[in-house]
Amino acid sequence: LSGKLCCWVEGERGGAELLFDGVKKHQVTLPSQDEPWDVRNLLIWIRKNLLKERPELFIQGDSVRPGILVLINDADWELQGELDYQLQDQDSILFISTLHGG
Amino acid sequence: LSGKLCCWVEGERGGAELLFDGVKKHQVTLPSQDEPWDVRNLLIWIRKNLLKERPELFIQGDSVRPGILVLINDADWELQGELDYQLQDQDSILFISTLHGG
Amino acid sequence: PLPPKTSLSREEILRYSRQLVLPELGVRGQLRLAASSVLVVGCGGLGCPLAQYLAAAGVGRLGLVDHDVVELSNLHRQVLHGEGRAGQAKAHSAAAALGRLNSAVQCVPYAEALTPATALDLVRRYDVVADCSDNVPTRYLVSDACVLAGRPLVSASALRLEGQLTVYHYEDGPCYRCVFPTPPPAETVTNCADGGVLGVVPGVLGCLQALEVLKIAAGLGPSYSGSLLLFDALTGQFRRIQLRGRRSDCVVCGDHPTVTHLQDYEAFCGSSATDKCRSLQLL
Amino acid sequence: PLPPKTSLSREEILRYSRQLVLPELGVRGQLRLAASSVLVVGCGGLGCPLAQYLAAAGVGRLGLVDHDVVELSNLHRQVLHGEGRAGQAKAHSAAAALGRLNSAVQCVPYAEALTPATALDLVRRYDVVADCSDNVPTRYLVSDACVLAGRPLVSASALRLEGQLTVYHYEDGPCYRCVFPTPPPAETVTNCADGGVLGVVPGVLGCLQALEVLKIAAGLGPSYSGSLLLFDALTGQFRRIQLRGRRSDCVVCGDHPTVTHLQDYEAFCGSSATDKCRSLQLL
Ligand SMILES: [Zn+2]
Ligand SMILES: [Zn+2]
Repeated sequence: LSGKLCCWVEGERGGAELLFDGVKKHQVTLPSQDEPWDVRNLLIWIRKNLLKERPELFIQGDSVRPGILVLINDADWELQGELDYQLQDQDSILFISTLHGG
Repeated sequence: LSGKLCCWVEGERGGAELLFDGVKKHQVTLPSQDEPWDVRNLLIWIRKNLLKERPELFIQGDSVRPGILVLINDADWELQGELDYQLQDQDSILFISTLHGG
Repeated sequence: PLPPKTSLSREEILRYSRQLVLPELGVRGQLRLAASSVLVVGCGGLGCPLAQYLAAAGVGRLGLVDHDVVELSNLHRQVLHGEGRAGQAKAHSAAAALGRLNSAVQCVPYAEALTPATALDLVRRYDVVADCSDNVPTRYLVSDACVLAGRPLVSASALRLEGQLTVYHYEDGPCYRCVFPTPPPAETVTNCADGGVLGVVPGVLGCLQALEVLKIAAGLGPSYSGSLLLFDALTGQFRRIQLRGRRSDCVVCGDHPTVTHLQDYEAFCGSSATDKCRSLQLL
Repeated sequence: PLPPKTSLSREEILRYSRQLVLPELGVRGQLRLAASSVLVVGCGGLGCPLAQYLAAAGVGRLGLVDHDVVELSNLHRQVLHGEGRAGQAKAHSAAAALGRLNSAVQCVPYAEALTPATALDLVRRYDVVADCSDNVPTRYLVSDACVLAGRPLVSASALRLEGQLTVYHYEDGPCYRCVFPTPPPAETVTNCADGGVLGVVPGVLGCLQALEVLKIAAGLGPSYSGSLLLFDALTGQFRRIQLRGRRSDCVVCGDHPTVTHLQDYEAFCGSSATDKCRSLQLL
């Protein structure tokens, strides 16, 4: 059994923030559970607890939809195991939607 | 008697850096001394150990010359006691020369 | 200051549609921009991009102050002036270029130096002031005039590969003298002619300065009152540092000011506001 | 690419004197700029300030690609075009404005869309590419063409009050596909027409993009290869984040590429590169 975890879930302004009920930075307390918390579990938790509407703009399958970058402590999640990354206390998870306008 | 202290002394590129022998960020170990290290002492130490030439471009009297901002851990030293601020281990001291060009 | 504006024409709605749709600005913000006036002190490397984006955004009136004429060596950074303008007053050259971009903006050129005799009167005629000047006496003059006239001042500077940006005298924030009570020794000041500057560095800073002006004029409030943005173009790093607040003992914006009229800033600083031959030093 | 340049004329020395004096650039850097060519994909909100500062700095040749014509609603951010240019091709309008600023720069307007049939040939004729486009298919097209032609790509974007900047395919850095292997669902993409944009936001980003191009062209190297700069204009905050490196399994720049020719990017992305009526979504 793994203890409670505190994390920061952040969507940048104008993008994922809007999906997270208009709040830019959420302090999130994840409950104890049998297996360690990884990003895969966190996305399920976010879908259930933070996404107020239109989850398809954020989630696709068990991952984030294409075009959203995931940053764990300001570095690309691809450097850190993506869905399998095990969350540490006080980790910051930032979701950035790519802009295409010019 | 106060123990050894490690500090970061930084001059921003193009400005104070040039006076500090062209190195942007110096890790500085201050020796033990009877009284606590404050910024007043640090400036004397910098004058003796870092300023290779033309100290008058940096020091005026016992303080920095007008036009140089002193930042202690990225905040204006005026908020922290200026010359009387007592240095803590791992403090960062940044010297910024104001630009006037347009 | 201009009279308030209460509605947008069909053409204005079309022209500004891409920013009207922003909830942070909207029609209310656009009406505020159209009723606002900005004094641009210096039509050089900072003033050119700043005035360009203020005019494009639909600010009502722009005052353009510069005593200098366009030279070929300006054009690597002073992008409003073309080769064909060489020898013309920068204030007039800038006004002509801005008129081509947005004829609805009133551009008022002042082809003269800002002086202690004229500054206060001029500053009082505008809502926000942008310091795009290139010398220390003018920076003290502009700041004191803004304090005495009660106007916010958005200040930027650039040299070599670096830039700085801050906002003075906005609400309870510090003025230039709060942060720099004593002018630097004249021999420690480097200008762009001597130290050089990569043209796009004032480009970046002038755009950021325009953004702060637009946010103040539209009622959104600035981001850099009481803090200073540092930009290092070689590394691409931005750094924000916390400045002191307003000083209650400031000689001009403090509780008991002793500077109640504009002074002789060239004497105060020991250097000239218009002379191009200032001495070169390390910093 | 242009032939190497070995010396500066007296006029060039005068004109660029303020940047020649920078030890980081110097005569050597200026000669490199003069011998370099840059392809600007899109002459809109990003392309205007970018091309302006590249021309001012003395880049030898600028290719200007845009299939669109100037409209009144562009002018709040597309500052190279004046009111008098409405209805003209943006590529031609930009070339005319840049010619007034620096007649020594060769401006080559391409008043057409970049297509899979033309892109590779065009990219090969330039040393550095700046992606100033406004849609997803073009961003994949430009990136693939840069990888196949072996050119570095400086990419910026802006929407509402936000901007992003990065450098792709520079030395061992990632390409666009390394970071975004799959295009976003078309219904999640917002364009400037629908989402709006404050004009000075692409101004800031276009200047920063020009700086990265200039550093690459002058041999100083970019600051944002493998990292992404985020800008929030409302708070004035800049934030730099670390991107992944080049992916060895990338379909275009990886060790065993499967994309060896340009494709149909509109089909790949499920959206049009030129249609202005894309659907509006939250993100
Ligand atoms: Zn004050
Ligand atoms: Zn790749």
